[in-house]
Amino acid sequence: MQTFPIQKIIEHGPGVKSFYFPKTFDVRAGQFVNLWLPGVDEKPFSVSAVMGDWIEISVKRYGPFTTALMECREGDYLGLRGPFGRGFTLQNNALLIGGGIGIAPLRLLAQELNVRGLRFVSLLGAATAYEIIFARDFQKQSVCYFTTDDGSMGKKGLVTDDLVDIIAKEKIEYIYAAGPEIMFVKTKELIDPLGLPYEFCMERYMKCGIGICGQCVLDDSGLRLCVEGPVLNRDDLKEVTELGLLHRDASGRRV
Amino acid sequence: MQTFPIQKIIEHGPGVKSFYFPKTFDVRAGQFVNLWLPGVDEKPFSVSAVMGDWIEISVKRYGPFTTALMECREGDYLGLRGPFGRGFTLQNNALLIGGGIGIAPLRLLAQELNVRGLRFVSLLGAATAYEIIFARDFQKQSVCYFTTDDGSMGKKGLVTDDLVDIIAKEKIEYIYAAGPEIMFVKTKELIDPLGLPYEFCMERYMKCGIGICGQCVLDDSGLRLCVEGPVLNRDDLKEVTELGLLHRDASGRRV
Amino acid sequence: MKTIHLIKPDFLNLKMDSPLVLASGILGLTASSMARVIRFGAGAVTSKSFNLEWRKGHRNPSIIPFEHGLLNAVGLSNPGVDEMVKEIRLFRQKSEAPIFASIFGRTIEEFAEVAKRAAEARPHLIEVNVSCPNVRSEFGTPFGDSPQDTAQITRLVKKAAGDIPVSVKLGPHGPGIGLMARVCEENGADAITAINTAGPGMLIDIRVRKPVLSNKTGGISGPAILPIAVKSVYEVYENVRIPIIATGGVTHWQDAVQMLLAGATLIGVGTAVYYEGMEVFGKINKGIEGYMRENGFSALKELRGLAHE
Amino acid sequence: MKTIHLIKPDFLNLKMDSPLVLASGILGLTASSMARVIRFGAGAVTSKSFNLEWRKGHRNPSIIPFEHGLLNAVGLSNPGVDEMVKEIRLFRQKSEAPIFASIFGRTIEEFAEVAKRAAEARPHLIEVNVSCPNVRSEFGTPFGDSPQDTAQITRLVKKAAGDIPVSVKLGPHGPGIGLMARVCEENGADAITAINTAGPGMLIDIRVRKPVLSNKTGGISGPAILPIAVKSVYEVYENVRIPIIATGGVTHWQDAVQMLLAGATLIGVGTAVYYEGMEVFGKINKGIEGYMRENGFSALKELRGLAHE
Ligand SMILES: Cc1cc2nc3c(=O)[nH]c(=O)nc-3n(C[C@H](O)[C@H](O)[C@H](O)COP(=O)(O)OP(=O)(O)OC[C@H]3O[C@@H](n4cnc5c(N)ncnc54)[C@H](O)[C@@H]3O)c2cc1C
Ligand SMILES: Cc1cc2nc3c(=O)[nH]c(=O)nc-3n(C[C@H](O)[C@H](O)[C@H](O)COP(=O)(O)OP(=O)(O)OC[C@H]3O[C@@H](n4cnc5c(N)ncnc54)[C@H](O)[C@@H]3O)c2cc1C
Ligand SMILES: Cc1cc2nc3c(=O)[nH]c(=O)nc-3n(C[C@H](O)[C@H](O)[C@H](O)COP(=O)(O)O)c2cc1C
Ligand SMILES: Cc1cc2nc3c(=O)[nH]c(=O)nc-3n(C[C@H](O)[C@H](O)[C@H](O)COP(=O)(O)O)c2cc1C
Ligand code: FES
Ligand code: FES
Repeated sequence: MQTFPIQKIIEHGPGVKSFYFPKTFDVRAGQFVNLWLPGVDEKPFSVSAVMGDWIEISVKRYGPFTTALMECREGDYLGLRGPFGRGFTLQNNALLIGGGIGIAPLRLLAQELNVRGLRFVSLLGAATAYEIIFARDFQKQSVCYFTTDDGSMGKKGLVTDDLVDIIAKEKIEYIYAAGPEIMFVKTKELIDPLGLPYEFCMERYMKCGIGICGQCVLDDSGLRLCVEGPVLNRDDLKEVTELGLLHRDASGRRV
Repeated sequence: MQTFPIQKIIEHGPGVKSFYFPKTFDVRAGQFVNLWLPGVDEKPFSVSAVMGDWIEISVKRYGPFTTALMECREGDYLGLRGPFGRGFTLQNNALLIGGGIGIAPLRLLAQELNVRGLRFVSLLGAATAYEIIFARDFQKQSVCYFTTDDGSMGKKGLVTDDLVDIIAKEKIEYIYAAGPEIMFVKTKELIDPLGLPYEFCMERYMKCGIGICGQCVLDDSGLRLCVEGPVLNRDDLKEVTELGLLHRDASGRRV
Repeated sequence: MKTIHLIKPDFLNLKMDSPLVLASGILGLTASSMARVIRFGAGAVTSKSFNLEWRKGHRNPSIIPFEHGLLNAVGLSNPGVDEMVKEIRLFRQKSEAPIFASIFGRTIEEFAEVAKRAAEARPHLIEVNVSCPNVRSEFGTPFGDSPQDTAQITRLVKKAAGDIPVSVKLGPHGPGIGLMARVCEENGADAITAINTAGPGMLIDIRVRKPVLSNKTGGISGPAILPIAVKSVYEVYENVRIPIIATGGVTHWQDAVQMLLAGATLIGVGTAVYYEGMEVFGKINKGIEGYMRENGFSALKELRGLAHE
Repeated sequence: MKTIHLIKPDFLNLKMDSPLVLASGILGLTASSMARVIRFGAGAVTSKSFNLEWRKGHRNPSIIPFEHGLLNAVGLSNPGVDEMVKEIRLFRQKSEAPIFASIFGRTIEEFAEVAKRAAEARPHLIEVNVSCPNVRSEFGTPFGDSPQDTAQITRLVKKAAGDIPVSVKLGPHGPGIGLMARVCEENGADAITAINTAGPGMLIDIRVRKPVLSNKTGGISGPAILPIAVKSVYEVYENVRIPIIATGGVTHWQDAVQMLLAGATLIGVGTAVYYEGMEVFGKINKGIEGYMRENGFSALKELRGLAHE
């Protein structure tokens, strides 16, 4: 375990922040790191951008860990290890579907697609405007569609509402999605009939992050989300029977 | 510890043999390896030559270990680790003084000097003719002077008898010596007044070969023969007060 | 995985294609996970250790790598016997390879109860974890440090397990693993699993100035402990006649061969999955087979304990 | 070695320029050898453990490297108290740095006798090695595994040593190093040295099919045991108020800082000499000093035990 000081913090709005750490390894969009808050816990977070010598991690407050994280100040030392897992492959004419803090890994993906000159369209939804983090950056790089639960930005409603129309209109050939599990289920229902290939960046409770504890293994494939994921493609997901169903908690029970 | 099969054995005469092992590391003249005879013991031996993919080790029977070694056959597996220690530096117009099995490290030194085109003269002595191992190879590479205790080869007498004359006659500028300790004492007495630089390849009881047990450390210098030696030069030896005096046995006692 | 005839072990009449067993606590929570390990070449799998009620275990960080191995203090987190019985049954539907149910208890009586419940799922072996070093603060000294407790647990579990064979998993420290193995054998154990993690150890972060593991200390596994494991297996072999599941630090095929020469019948592989990936099972299988061919061995049992001669 | 003010330890009123102590058994046979270690930056040295009569110890191989540390079964070879008293005296003439005399006995009484004889040479500390794991076949279980024996040895040595302070050197295994440290403190020990080698372990050569060490098993030292040593020091610190000479696996300055944070007053360095050469002492000194400057510490004692807060 290595520890690093927080270089900078950006607050997007109440309970949504980006943290910057020294970059000590190469990382690809979709890969994640484990953040250790001494005395609190250790949890996985996607790298949301690489900016020169820094990496960016973007966090939304949910429970005890992210609440403690919100209280951290610049200069505080946090444990950071990784990068773990496999990232996204890079494809042309893709649609990036992000829900809530799931937008984080898509931000780095957008950077990478952009550098390679690959065309993409962004479809980002959240509860409210400020949760669509770095919306302006997405707008600079791509055609964007926004949705919010409260209508404070883009269309009022769910990110999946106009999905099929956008795919047709924008001549989309590939789908990337990151967000809450229910969004994957919806997305899958809508795009499977279209026969489009896709990659989902998923989340599960994790312990080791290095493929040995078995905590993040998906029924029925036996795939370890921390090693063979967190980005799974259509073929991987064919064997995953637990999508949108029960997950395992720290004890390994389905909850 | 790695073990290797004996590739070949040459018998020079009763109780004097050369053994060939696969070469798995680079080695310089003066460096040594530890040979492990399973069930018996482990002892240090100079590498006496490098021949293509093999290294050669030349041994004279003294006590239990070398007696057991004499019984080994081609194909037997022996432990071999190294190379340990520092080797000889390579100088021009040198005299190689070898006593008994001390000739072994000088053989590799002769190879190395020869490859570099450096001139040297050999002065080799032993109890009897066959103990001057590979005499013909030395003769091919250099002017040679031989002495034996029984007069069976070269002049009858000790290797140091004509040392000063040979140095003058052959315009020697550097001395290398390997052999019994008494030979070093004699040699040092004779050459110190001449102000010639020299390197001696010495022996002490060794345990670890890696510089931690302290068994081979020389009074008063504190030098570890297995790391800073086994080749010591004039400066090193200035601080060594135990030359020709008591050594330490396995317990660390002076005997 | 193609069946390699040479490396079929002879362990309690179980049909196995490889002497390699997935060690307990590694990828052993679900049937899906364990079945995947078999596809990569393991001969059998061991479930995560479970007891009656589910347990969250220790907070993260609970598993951290250091330069020479892993430290873990998972704290015996597990979903409880009900859930695990389901997973074991499911595994038996999915795979023909044997599955070993690893059990523990907070009390001696709980061991027997869990064994009885576990037996319902018909695992091929019940492995009794009396040696977890990571729940000391909660449970006190491991039962495996006491010959009396271990004897009693072995007897009770053996009875509760009925016709299912029982292996007792011992730690490397405590009052002599040779003695403990004898105690287990005398009380009916059909096999010994040696060893659990070593140490325990601690790592302190020098910036934050705190122990990294939430539990502060954790058991050590992986390459650092191989010599301790080899020594333990050697010692157990000198003390009992029942077979040994040799576990601890096995990462390369040469390590596995050391274990066989020390006296192993099966070889547990855990942390190596971190260092070598899932491919580690196939690689070790191939290495053992190559060694056997090169040295003229035609069955694993010919190697067993050779280092004792 | 230039004196670095920042890293002067406060240990039993001894004058030392560095908290690093050469560990027993490493380069500690002669005054010349130990004086050279001081020149490379150690703050004090510990002699090889000695008893009344000289001992040859085990045959070679007695010290073998494996990938993550060393295995050794030197078997307490030593030239005996007469010879070592001479060397300690000689060291005191050569160097102003403190020298610790490491002693052992085959019987409890021998410990006291050796201590008395060793005291004649006026070492700055007598270190009592009750924890060598490599003479088990000869002496049976180490005295350090028994609280009673350790208590008695501590009392007797303390008496025999007169005004010379006494540190008891404990192993990592046995009945709890915290408990053992308390026993030593209660019986008069002035310091605790923790730890001796871990394990023991064994390595088997797969061609020759035999254990490599002539003694078959050997204690493990070096990087592999650092987490065990850190944990032991942390535990001792929680149990006693006397200072700790923290030893085991310290190879880099970061390891030394971990030991200080765990509760060390001095830090033993042994096997690191193999990995990093004699320069290791200077390198660790510099690293600790840099860490202290960077983090605003002005004395070693400010770091001591910080990981406990
Ligand atoms: C590969 C991977 C990448 C991740 N990347 C990020 C990231 O970039 N940014 C980020 O903020 N988080 C990310 N997470 C999630 C993160 O690890 C934490 O689980 C999350 O931040 C909540 O932690 P907590 O301890 O604060 O809350 P918890 O105590 O774990 O949860 C509190 C409550 O919120 C619910 N909850 C927890 N997480 C979510 C969620 N993701 N969506 C909806 N409900 C949830 C829980 O069910 C619980 O009821 C990622 C997770 C994984 C596995
Ligand atoms: C760096 C180094 C390089 C060496 N290289 C070689 C080498 O190339 N070839 C080789 O044969 N040996 C070499 N030796 C010596 C070798 O390690 C053994 O010590 C030696 O072979 C005797 O071992 P033994 O167990 O058979 O006899 P031991 O039981 O050790 O000795 C038996 C008797 O012979 C005496 N004796 C032992 N060694 C010597 C000696 N070298 N000269 C005179 N008397 C001795 C002993 O004092 C004892 O009385 C080297 C030693 C060192 C330290
Ligand atoms: C993360 C982790 C969790 C473990 N959990 C258990 C467990 O639940 N029950 C058990 O008997 N052993 C457990 N162990 C110990 C292993 O089964 C094995 O005995 C030990 O790790 C040594 O083998 P290895 O070096 O191959 O990993 C665990 C080990 C690790 C690394
Ligand atoms: C070759 C060797 C010999 C040792 N001999 C002794 C000894 O005589 N007395 C003793 O108390 N400890 C002895 N030890 C143990 C060390 O003093 C030290 O406690 C241990 O090696 C852990 O520290 P390290 O990892 O820095 O080497 C020896 C260790 C080694 C490697
Ligand atoms: S989190 Fe442990 S296997 Fe994925
Ligand atoms: S033989 Fe051990 S220090 Fe040289």
